[in-house]
Amino acid sequence: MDRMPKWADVVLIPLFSLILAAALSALVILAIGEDPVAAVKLMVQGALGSTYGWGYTLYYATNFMFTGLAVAVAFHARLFNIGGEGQAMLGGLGVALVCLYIPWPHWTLALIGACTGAMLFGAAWAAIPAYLQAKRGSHIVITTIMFNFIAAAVLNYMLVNVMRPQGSMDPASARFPEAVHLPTLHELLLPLGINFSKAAPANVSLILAVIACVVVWALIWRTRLGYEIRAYGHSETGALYAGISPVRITMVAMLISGALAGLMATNNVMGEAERLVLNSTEGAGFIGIAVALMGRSHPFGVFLAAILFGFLYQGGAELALWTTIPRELIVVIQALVILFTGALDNMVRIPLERIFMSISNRRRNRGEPAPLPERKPTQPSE
Amino acid sequence: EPALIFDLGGKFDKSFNEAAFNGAKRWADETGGSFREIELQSEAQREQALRRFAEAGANPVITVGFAMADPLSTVAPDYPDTKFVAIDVNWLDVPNIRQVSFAEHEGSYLVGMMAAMASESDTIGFIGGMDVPLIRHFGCGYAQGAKAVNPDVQIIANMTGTTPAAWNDPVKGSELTKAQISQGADVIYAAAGGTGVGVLQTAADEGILSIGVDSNQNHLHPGKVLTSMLKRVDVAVYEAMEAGTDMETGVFTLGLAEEGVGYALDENNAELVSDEMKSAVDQARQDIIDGKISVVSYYENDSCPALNF
Amino acid sequence: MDFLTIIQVLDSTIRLSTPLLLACLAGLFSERSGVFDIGLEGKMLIAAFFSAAIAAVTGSVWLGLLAGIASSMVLAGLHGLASITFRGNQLISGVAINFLAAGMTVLIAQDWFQQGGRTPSLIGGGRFTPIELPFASALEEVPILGPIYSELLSGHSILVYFAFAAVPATWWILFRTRFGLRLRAVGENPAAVDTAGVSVVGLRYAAVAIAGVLCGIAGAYLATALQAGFVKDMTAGRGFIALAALIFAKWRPWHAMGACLLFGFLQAIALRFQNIDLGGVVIPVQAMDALPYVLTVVILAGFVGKAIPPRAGGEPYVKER
Amino acid sequence: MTIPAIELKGISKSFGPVQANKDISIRVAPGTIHGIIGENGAGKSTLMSILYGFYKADSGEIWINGKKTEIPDSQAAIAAGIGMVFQHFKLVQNFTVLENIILGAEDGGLLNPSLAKARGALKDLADEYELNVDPDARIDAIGVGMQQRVEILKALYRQADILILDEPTGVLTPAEADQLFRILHRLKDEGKTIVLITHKLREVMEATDTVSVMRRGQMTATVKTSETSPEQLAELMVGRKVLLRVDKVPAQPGKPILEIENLRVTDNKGVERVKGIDLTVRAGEILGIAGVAGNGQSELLEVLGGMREGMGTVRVNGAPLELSGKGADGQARRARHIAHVPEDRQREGLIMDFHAWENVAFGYHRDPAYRSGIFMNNAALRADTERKIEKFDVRPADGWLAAKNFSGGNQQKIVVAREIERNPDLLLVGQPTRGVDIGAIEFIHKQIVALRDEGKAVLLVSVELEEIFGLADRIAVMFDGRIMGERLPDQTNEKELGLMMAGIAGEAA
Ligand SMILES: Nc1ncnc2c1ncn2[C@@H]1O[C@H](COP(=O)(O)OP(=O)(O)OP(=O)(O)O)[C@@H](O)[C@H]1O
Ligand SMILES: Nc1ncnc2c1ncn2[C@@H]1O[C@H](COP(=O)(O)OP(=O)(O)OP(=O)(O)O)[C@@H](O)[C@H]1O
Ligand SMILES: [Mg+2]
Ligand SMILES: [Mg+2]
Repeated sequence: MDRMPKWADVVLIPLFSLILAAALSALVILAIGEDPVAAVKLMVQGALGSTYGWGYTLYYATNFMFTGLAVAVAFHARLFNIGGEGQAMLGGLGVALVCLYIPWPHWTLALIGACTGAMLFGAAWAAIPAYLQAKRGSHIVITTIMFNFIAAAVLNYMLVNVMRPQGSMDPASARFPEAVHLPTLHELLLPLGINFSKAAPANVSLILAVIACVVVWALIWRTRLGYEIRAYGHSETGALYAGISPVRITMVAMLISGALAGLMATNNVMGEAERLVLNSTEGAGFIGIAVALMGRSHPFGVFLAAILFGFLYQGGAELALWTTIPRELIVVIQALVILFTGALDNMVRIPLERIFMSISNRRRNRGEPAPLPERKPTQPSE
Repeated sequence: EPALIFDLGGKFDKSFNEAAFNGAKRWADETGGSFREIELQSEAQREQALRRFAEAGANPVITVGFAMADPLSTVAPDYPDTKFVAIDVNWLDVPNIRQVSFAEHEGSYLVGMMAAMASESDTIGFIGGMDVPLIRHFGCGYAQGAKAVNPDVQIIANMTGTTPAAWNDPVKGSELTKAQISQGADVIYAAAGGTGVGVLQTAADEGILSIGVDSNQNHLHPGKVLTSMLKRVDVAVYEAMEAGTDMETGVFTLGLAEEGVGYALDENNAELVSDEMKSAVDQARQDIIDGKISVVSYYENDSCPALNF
Repeated sequence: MDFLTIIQVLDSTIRLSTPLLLACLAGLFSERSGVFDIGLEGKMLIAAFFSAAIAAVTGSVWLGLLAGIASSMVLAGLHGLASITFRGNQLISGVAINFLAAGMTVLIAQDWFQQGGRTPSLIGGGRFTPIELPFASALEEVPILGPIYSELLSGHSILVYFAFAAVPATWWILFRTRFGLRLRAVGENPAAVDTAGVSVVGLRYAAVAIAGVLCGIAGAYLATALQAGFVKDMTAGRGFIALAALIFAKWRPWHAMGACLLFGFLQAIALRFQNIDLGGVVIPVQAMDALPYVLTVVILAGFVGKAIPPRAGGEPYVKER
Repeated sequence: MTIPAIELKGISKSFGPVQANKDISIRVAPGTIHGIIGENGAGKSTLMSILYGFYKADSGEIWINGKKTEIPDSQAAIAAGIGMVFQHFKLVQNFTVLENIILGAEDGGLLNPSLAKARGALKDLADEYELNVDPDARIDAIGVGMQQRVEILKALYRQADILILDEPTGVLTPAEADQLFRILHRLKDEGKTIVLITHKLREVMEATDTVSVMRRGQMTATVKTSETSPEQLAELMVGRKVLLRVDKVPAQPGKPILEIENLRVTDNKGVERVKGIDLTVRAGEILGIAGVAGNGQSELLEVLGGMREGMGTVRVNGAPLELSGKGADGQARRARHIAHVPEDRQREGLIMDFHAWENVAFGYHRDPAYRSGIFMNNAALRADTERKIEKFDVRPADGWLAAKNFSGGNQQKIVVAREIERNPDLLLVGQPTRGVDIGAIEFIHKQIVALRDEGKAVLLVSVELEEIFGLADRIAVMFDGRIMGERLPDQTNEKELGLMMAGIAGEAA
């Protein structure tokens, strides 16, 4: 019973929304006395014009994929996990402990260990809010916000008082040993004859993130657990009827969510910084909320939205490098993108629907058969 | 063409990034030269900015803040023909880096003395931004200076928080100031970036003295700011730009002797600084330079003899 | 802890609670009408900036206040457009508004004042000054009650008194007026309001606009009463704490005041007591810093039951049978 | 002819590609009760919503009392003297009755004067029409019957002359329904005009003066009630002959399948809702539980279905059933071959946003048949769905449609198909035909009887006495958490059961 072909919904609407956001951004750039065309060129060139740019874009995108997936999984169980930031911080702690205190012979093993550490710590940080929600009804939005603050304090304590090498000024852990350094895309692609930029931080975690997208997709739409998570998310009374335990689903969904957020640390801590620094998450947990919402909680949507935000981050960096445009401009552009693609999408959808309606009406009036309604193999919620 | 990389705080942090910017601007104004700059937005951009500027032929590439040490140690060797400047760093072993660090504890020692002398309640305060070793380093020198003047002086030390938001929370700075005032403090030293704006403001409102940091902040509330602990990042940047590609590399520590740190005296605080105060502080300055007084650095064994954190 | 310290901590509590309270009441109006609002932070921030900027330029804090309110209402209108008119996702809209405010304030400030995203410091008539309640200094000497009156109750800016007066006013509006009845109804069951011949859209816009006004005042309070100017990101997460307080208070005005006072109190305590030395064991400053948040969780887990939001909250109103 | 109270001329309305109303014209004489019947999705509710200004017609005119009237919104409808009681009540759950009544019809900016005035008016209305309600009760604390009175009072308080009721008896007990019709007649005698949408032909025959039949968005006939018969109406509605009585052979009860001893259930608020009951259901029989809603039947079903904890002894096939703790959830029940058609299909039985095929597995999603390795075997599930859709004649026959896009009757068919096709030993059924059109009712009843005839036990809970009489082989009446007594359908009558349901007669079985 769709009013509009599915492809228009999936392709045209985001596209027009993005164009609107871009147009407004251009106005902002004009207003501060810069040239929007040059700025866009710089951003596109800088973020997508070279393997170097791609390397950074994908690096940021990897972070956002993990945190976006984390938020998305919880969303399917109708849980609003604002705690991705804290869970990712703790994931970083897990990775750092694993990398620093276990002598790994090879990065592959270290990566497995780091993943385990990251997921355990991230999940543990989600477990308490989850438990309180499930058992005591404490609102998960508040508890996860609080746990972000608490995570920052824990991390600060660990770095300043425990893990900082003696006499170092930097509130950061020691550098991880050489053996646990993750291969970058450069090293991964060289054997394939592709000369990817050496300097960019995108690394094997990207593959991990893509795998995570696929796994989350399979989990949500192909497994019984995913079925139960979605059912619970849509109707709590329904879940009760079907014998799906609300406590169990709340816990499991949040643990998965926390583990995914924690996994981000393989990218920024292990892959890029190769040590744990204070501000390692840099708000990626919050960007994850926007990414999940824009991606409509579907892993593929999350994937695309993450790349879009990666592009904005890297394009923005290039803009900051070569112009005097303040870095806050990028924040404004991000805001406009979120606003138009996420919240004001009906502003595009409604007129577009009308256009499609009148086309199909005209066709009907000429006696042609209307196109068959599209079938949707998977329908993301939200 | 030189390039300047600001740390995450942004170039207008009213603190050391801004000082670096001022130094660069002075150089540009005086020589008519131009420089590239970037305000970092994320950790990953550190290395990126270094490489991009180096590849674009910028020389020297000047970085501000200890957090650049780690990326510099990996990037600098890749560009042996480019010279880098690392401000607030002194422990790297790379030939083409000029490492400039400041003896903040020495400068803080002097303002600590002034605080103790100006205090009538024998209670003085210290308000740091995010709780990191560097800020403890400031506080530690401050406490030693105060104790040197008056062994009985009470030092109330507070940190604003544990997240980067602690650098930009003037409201919390105000409340901390009020709390310290109510505990008797009548001179407060703020080493807290944007949060310090709130500290200085509230101190002025409540009629007590404050001490600024990094740049000369005396003018913010004339007659209300006792002095400012100067950290001449601007000079370091200026000199690096001036030297250009001929710049000497190696480790440079700028202390009192090098005039890298000091205290500010201008028309805004002339009336607050008595002759007695001035002579005592100048004497101590000389003694530190001569090695007669040794100010313990917090970094030496991650603790402070005069203050508990 | 001696009596004066208690007074001072409570005094600090009042100052720290005020922005939370205003934002919390803003959220209360909005969410009671069924429009979730995680953009409190952004609205406060933009109001903080414009109030400071206009106060700095004109020298009048009242003009500043108006400008702050107006700017906050513009963002509120945007939220309304997205979540009421275009039935978009209210959470996304709120997130976007927070980003927008964070970016725009600094961008405009830099373009306008060239002081690195700050406004010039406010002087003289550019700030709200403390109000001495009558006889405050005369009563100071009276034991117990004297300090409570002259230190704790007196000497705040007018916006503080406004904020606390807004609590009974909010209660009265919500529970004693026609507007309040309709507002609560539209947050619970918009179809009931619609079929009763009242405009759902109009009510929700009204609620969102009130939220804009209150956030505007909260922002102006931060920049022109507590501080003397705008510094980037100066709201420092207070919008989120206000949101937490709102849920904590289960969307009720008096409870909102209690929750905000509690959060303010916990922050005041944490600011006042750092590095507590408990007989040799020094509690690290980080622990004190995290204390308000830990206590919030403990209180939530221990004493506050399930918080049930307004039933139609977060859902755009689409007519159905 | 007198000027019609309502005249609709050429009303058309479409929702996207669906044309809900096609060129509909109708006249309703003043001071009459006018019935509108039609299958699920025929467009009845849409038409009335247009009249009430809730939807806007694409084309057509509305004339009220001989005057052409624009009704762009509900405000205009109210001003024109129209009141509507929606199928799904439009009440604010956590408001009091009084607050709901004045909402939108307040007298001034302040509440208290309005409330005081409404309190007075309410008393007058209550006296006049026997519409007693507690003005200070909260809506979520009163039963549906009472809620409906509030809706009627809302309309009367706004001085409606035209009252539209959309399926008003769907959730009422017979006694409540009787009272409703008494009230409607009184209103009619006062000169008010009433439009009544219903699926129950008996009500049409008893209460209305004229009846219009809708089919697929069109008005197919309008006849005088006195000149028609239920059979004719049914045929007009569905387009074929419909069996209005359930056709079944006498039961052949076998061994006991479900044995309940001294079952007690306490609800979330700590109130005891089931106060020690004993029941037995045998293989090959349908035990019907009659009773006014809210007397513990729901809780009984929920305990048996694993949705709620209880105390006492329950055996199924001779083995005891866990009543609390881990083994007492819906999964465990299904493992014991207990199937459950819940009372509320939309909140419990289905996930409204899931595709039909996903709903076909709901509750059985852990079944090995739907599994392949660690994944769900969606292909098998979809094949299974196609079979069920065909066998149960679910319309539209599209497994990809979301449950919410099916009409109530077809939603119910999906649930019934899912539960019956498991071939359970015991089937629990709650309100199987609530709000379902007669075509679908006929079908669902047939399926339940067929299951019985295969020798399965069925426990049926319904507030429709007609349904109980039609289906049950044995009737137990529940009142206030207790069984008032058991009867055989051919040895009792509605009157006796009605008294037992009111707790007046009968002895413990
Ligand atoms: N809000 C809506 N959006 C889309 N389509 C709708 C909507 N409301 C009704 N329809 C369409 O209008 C048609 C008529 O629906 P309507 O609710 O009027 O039927 P009805 O006769 O009242 O059915 P029932 O007996 O089940 O109440 C339906 O087939 C449906 O497709
Ligand atoms: N959102 C929608 N979009 C399109 N069609 C819809 C929508 N909702 C319902 N329908 C259609 O409306 C018709 C009637 O559905 P409706 O919800 O009125 O069922 P119902 O019989 O009223 O159920 P009940 O009587 O139990 O409430 C169905 O044919 C269904 O396909
Ligand atoms: Mg219906
Ligand atoms: Mg209907």
